[in-house]
Amino acid sequence: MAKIRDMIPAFELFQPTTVADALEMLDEHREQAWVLAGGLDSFDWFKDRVKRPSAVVDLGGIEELTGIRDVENGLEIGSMTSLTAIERDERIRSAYSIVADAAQHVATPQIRNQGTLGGNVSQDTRCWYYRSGWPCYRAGGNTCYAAAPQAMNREHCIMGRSRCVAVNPSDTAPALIAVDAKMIVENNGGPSVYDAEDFFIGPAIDITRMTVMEPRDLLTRIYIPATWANADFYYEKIRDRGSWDFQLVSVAAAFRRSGDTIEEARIAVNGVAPFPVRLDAVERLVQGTTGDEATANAAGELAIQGARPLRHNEYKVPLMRNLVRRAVRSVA
Amino acid sequence: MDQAESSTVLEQKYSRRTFIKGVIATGATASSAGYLFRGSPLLGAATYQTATERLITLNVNGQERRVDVLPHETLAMTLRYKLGLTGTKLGCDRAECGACTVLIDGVSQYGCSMLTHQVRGRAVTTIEGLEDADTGELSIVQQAVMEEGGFQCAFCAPGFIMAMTEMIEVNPNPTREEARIALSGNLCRCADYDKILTCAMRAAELARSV
Amino acid sequence: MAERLVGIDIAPPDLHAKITGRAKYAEDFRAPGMVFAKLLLSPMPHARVRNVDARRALAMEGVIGILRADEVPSREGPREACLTDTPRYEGEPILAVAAVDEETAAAAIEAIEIDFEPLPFVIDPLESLRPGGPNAYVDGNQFSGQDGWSDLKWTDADFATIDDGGMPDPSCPVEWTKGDPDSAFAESALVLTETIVHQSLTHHPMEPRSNMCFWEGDTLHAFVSTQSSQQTKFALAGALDMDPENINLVSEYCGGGFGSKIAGTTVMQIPALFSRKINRPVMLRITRYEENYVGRARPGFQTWLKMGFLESGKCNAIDLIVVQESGPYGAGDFNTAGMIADLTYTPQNMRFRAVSMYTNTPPKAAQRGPGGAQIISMMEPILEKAGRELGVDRFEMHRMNAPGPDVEFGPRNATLTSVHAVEALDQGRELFDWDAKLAMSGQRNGSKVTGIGIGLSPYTAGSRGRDGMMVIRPDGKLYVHQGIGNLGTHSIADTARPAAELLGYNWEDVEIVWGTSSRGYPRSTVQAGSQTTTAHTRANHAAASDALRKIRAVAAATMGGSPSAYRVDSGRVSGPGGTMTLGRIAERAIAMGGEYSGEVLPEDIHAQTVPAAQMLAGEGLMGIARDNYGGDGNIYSWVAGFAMVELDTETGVVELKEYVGVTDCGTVIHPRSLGAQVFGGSIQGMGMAMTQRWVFDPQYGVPFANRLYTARPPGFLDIPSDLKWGAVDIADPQDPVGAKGIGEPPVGAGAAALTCAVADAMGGQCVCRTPLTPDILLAEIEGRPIHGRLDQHVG
Amino acid sequence: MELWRRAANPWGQDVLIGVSWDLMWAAVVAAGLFLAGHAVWIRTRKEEAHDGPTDVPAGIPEKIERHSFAARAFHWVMSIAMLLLLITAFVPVMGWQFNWVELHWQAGVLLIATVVYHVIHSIGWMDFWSMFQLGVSEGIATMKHILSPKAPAPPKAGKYPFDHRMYHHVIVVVSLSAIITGVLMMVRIDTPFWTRNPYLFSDSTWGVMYVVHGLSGVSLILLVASHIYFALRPEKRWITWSMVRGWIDREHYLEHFDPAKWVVTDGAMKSADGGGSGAIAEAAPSARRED
Repeated sequence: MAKIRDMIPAFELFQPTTVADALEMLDEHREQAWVLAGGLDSFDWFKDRVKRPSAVVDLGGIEELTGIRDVENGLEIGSMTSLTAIERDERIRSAYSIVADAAQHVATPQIRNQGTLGGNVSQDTRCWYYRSGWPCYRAGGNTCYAAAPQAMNREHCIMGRSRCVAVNPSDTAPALIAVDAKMIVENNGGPSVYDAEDFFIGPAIDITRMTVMEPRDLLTRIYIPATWANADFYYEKIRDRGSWDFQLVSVAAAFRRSGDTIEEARIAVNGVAPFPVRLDAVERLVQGTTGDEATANAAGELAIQGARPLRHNEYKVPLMRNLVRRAVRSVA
Repeated sequence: MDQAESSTVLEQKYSRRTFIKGVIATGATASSAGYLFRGSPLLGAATYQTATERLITLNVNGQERRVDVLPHETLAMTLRYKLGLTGTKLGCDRAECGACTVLIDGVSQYGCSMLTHQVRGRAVTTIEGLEDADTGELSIVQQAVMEEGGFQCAFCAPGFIMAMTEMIEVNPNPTREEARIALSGNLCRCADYDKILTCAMRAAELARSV
Repeated sequence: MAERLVGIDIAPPDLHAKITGRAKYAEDFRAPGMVFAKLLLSPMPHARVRNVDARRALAMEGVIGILRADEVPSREGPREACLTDTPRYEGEPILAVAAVDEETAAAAIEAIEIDFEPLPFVIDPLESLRPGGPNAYVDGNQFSGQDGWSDLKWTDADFATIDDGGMPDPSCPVEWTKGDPDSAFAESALVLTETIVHQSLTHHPMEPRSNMCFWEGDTLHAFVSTQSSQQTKFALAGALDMDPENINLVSEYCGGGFGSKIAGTTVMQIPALFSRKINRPVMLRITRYEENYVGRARPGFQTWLKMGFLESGKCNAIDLIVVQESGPYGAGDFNTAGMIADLTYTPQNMRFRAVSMYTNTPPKAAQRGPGGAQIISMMEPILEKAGRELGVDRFEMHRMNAPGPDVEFGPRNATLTSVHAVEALDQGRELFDWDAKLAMSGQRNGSKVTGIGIGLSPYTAGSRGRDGMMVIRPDGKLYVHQGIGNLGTHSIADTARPAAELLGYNWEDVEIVWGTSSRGYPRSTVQAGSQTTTAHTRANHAAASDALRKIRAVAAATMGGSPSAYRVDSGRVSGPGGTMTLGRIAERAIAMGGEYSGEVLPEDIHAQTVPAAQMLAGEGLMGIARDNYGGDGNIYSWVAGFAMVELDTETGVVELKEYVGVTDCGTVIHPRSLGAQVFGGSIQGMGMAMTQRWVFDPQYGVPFANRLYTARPPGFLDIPSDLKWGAVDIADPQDPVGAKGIGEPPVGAGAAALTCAVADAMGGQCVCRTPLTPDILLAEIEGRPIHGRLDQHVG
Repeated sequence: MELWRRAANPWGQDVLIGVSWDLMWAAVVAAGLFLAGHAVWIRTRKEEAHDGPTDVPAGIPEKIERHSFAARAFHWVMSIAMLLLLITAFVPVMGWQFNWVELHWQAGVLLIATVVYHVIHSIGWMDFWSMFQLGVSEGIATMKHILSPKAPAPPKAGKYPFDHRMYHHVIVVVSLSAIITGVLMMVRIDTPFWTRNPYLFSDSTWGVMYVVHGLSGVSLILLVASHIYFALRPEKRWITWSMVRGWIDREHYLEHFDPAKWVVTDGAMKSADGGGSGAIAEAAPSARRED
């Protein structure tokens, strides 16, 4: 079939106003349903005519999914809250600035105006082989084109691969892991709560998805516990251009200190694996230190242990090492 | 199942839900201004009835416009091909250039990357809506651009001007750096960025003096 | 006294339309009964269509028709047709389907069953030069009009040298030598030999090349996106083999071209032919995705460079081999590259070899500073490297090697009308504060290192014009008929300014006539190669001189006295017999007829001007003339770019801090617009040096950087926060106005200033590859380059 | 039900990419139906009493070596490999996701190693031809007996009865096609042995390979399921035990085998240490004579 781009194929549009209705629609249409949040990822898929859902459920009209609320011991962010709202929210800026910072690093102002936190963490990978509609593993085929010896894989993963070598593109994902956020996923069976780092899954677990969410699921809220409020944060995203571009590698870190000593740390890196990687070993390493140069260097080296670059992405190994170093150094 | 029947079933099925109810188009009649889209029977195998009504009212540039909109139609297409508002440009149709930037309730968004049905009940402002409808007086941003001789090929201009319009509302006293960030969702291939920035700063200045 | 019009800022007359959404670009036009065409693009980089079964598509409701390759003009050899059954790049249009709406057309395209026979293809031109390597065409990889196809391969010995990192010694289709390079190298104090790769990159004008056409009897109304107007009409007429006077070409605005829409586009033939076939107006909306393919790209270079220097820093010899990635239909950048190298470094001894290789990649075309921008951004860092090694100040390196007024360059010892490169450098040195910045070079702030660099870039900036045509109508206004295009450079208005000034007009009384060919255009140059400013200030000046002569003659005939005693100013002509408004003069000219009202035309005007002039005859006083000002030598402009960057050695990220561009482009007509051109061109060059790319999957020959976010043109946050520009502002002596164009040279200057500054921040290490993205720089810093030295299309 | 999975390759050509997973489910269902059917069928079937051994040759030991240690080791290692292969191939498709590729190819390597070992071993040390006797009449008799309990029982077999031989042959064909395609497919993944090259063959050739591999895999679901089923059936357990212990007892020997075709002499157990070749080597000529 000849390839046509930039024409959205027809679908049914549902615009529920409650979560319950949305869930029912998803239940009804199962694999044929598509959840539309901000839509920036969705429209790309539609316009490429690679994904052709028959029923699109637009969450834009569900008020209960929007907004940032103070809840007991933390903040709750509705999954449909725009990235701009997060970027500008005073509570987030003061206590969880890393989340605002990460949101601010997303694409462009217009995309942040429209894009949502839920959409940002749920978006699909940007592997260009996969996005071109090639029949790769992730698309149900029998090969990974990006890992072929001659393939163009500058933006692909250096760890966590399992047949597929794509990376998670989300800017906010590592920040949410750093603040130990919880993702509340609902379906008709009720809500489930996932730690942010468990929300994202690799191809070993399911090669066709980036998160735990299955077709009937909806990410409704993101809860940020107060445990990491006002910690020392570090966020950095390396990209080719100052706007639009997805990360090559990004790092998000939270440190809780007593005096000069790091009591506890949470560090996550994105752009290096099919899922944002939480660096548990590095966190243990830096605990009890002051984030001095030697620790930072050791942390960097530890972070890249086991990295297996592809032909064109070996640079990500030192880049990841250096970003982890910088994150740790930022404390000192 | 013929279409009329299926739509009835759909209506019944979802009637208890809080839909915005209305006429569900059942025929193949294309919109009279439907340059781009037509009725569903032509769309190959996927001939769905939509749960959203097709004939909707949009608030565009302060006017209520009645328009027949398919479920999968983007706002930029509706504006350009159904409402004749060709000032909103399609540079990439992929949220990658900003030429289609419009204001939705005063917030800048890419018209190419939202469904028209998503802006029902919200105020859409396009480049055509910036001038005073009665006097033809240019908006502050437009005046600033005139003064500074902004833009080269200007295909990006409508988008930039919409982004500037939002900027002077949100941050009437921007630094050049802040203005740069505010406008970073718009691409200019002539790379007339310096002059555009000067226009934006001038616009903010004019806005402050009003 | 009328205002001076040259050298001041005047908002272009079309700005109001542009900022209110009224400006109509090609895709903004609608016609009753208009249908939409969609293209079926080749999925393979090289193939032959074996069979097309469109029955299912044509049976769909709303489908109007199909246009196949055998219904469009085609030419022998490596020439592009608007539709083809032997596609030579992935994305080449095979056929078009028209339907009542775009969605139906798309569905119809998807319903077409088409069978392709895949053919061998080549993406990296070096592969085609390897013994036994694939060719982009079935019949070979070189074509000449006389001898047809041949197969050029370099020897195994050449490739053994190349694979060892050396400079091969191949024979090339293009070769020229000046002086005695071999002896000169022997005398050099320093010889640098480098392998440099310059990427190919897409033009990506903001407006994709959409077009709409319909027929009214034998007349074709074509709404196209084009850089040039008058010449595009003739190009389209030529392609369709029809009488140009039967075409009404509408191109009021053009959303950028940068060389990719010089005389229109190839795809503009599709709606023209299709609408004739189905007798309905046809809109061909080109999407950004399609623009990636049917749009154009700058050819990439793979280059071996040997540069010899005397102790003083003077370059005394250059040996340059360029392999050009030319796409399926060729490009001429490599020729210019050799000329520019010789001009910029004045080595006296030079050997240039080049081979243009057909590849199965999207077509290449001139892109702002074609050939020059590439070679400057590649060679300037080598020049600065030599300065470092010889202990000569880098600024002095540029200055001492820059040409003076007597320069002769290229194989035929071309000369220049004027050159003030040294003055541009000197002014830039002041504006940038080179000496203070030099002290900052190499300074480290945490992981960040400051680097500074200079790029000196020449390019052709003008040609002798053809015809100018203007009419003073009874309303007293001056109507300047501009056959050039309106692509955003403001030349549509600015080239009329010296003419209006000569006629003593105030700007508000000048009307620019452009955009619709039925309004009458004189023969004009193509709007490309920065020719327009020179050519059309000259042509319009000639026409204004003609008008002035006629005004005086009419005044004298009406009021008495000698024509030479009459002066024009502010819409009036005054002399011994009294004063008349130019509106009255126009009326008198109409009454007098003959040459005054254009009933009799000068004999030396172009045949293409005649019908337009005849159409306007009798409507006022006509100034019409050919540019006979003459002149010797080539017209070149210069930009000296100075950049300061900060390189983060832990991430490879380069932040552009400051940029200064100073130009030698003759008389400054429109300062603000000139500044915009200097910055715009420089930033395009920065994008070329730092971010933009084409990437192909080598297995399938399919490009990936086919979206803006993957092709990465520079955005607002990628430009220096501090930009300054200046101009030498010395009139070109061989020109009545003295203005030279400016579009091309800043690209090389911006790119080279950056490649030099990055090399400086790297401690003098040249990466010798573009774009200098963080991955490439970090890999270099880590000492583990991630690409082969000669790899093309990576990143 | 779909038979194949097809996709548009990067050039838009329609190519096979494998068997439909419907076939996997079909195989699972078919295996279940077969097993259940057989279990019911065998219950309802009234087996005519066999004639007891008429003529007991002299020197038949109490325990008769049937599978040497080497042969048993092969069998069990191979079965582990096979089960691993099947699990890693199909369980992820059924919904339980894990990193199966490495396990799959490693199990495949193990399978290949056991097969190579088996081929060499069987040619060099086992009664190679006893497995490859045609036994048409035996086959016909066996089939008749299966179809009707009234039909006379087939003549007693040599070491490997007809059904064993047939199963073996089918397994050989199916496994070899899986192995050959599997080995070629290993070119497409990263292993310590080479850099992957997914483009060694054209997309369509690969597609055929995937289909063959998939069909083999699906067939193996059936074959392995029925094999395990029969191994677990009460009336066959003595054979299963022989694959564990190495020997069968005299009664089973005399009941199921023709001593003329599977010649067993005293001391067979001892020869197990030496590869158990004594008895088998002598049996070979008689086996050939049979046909």
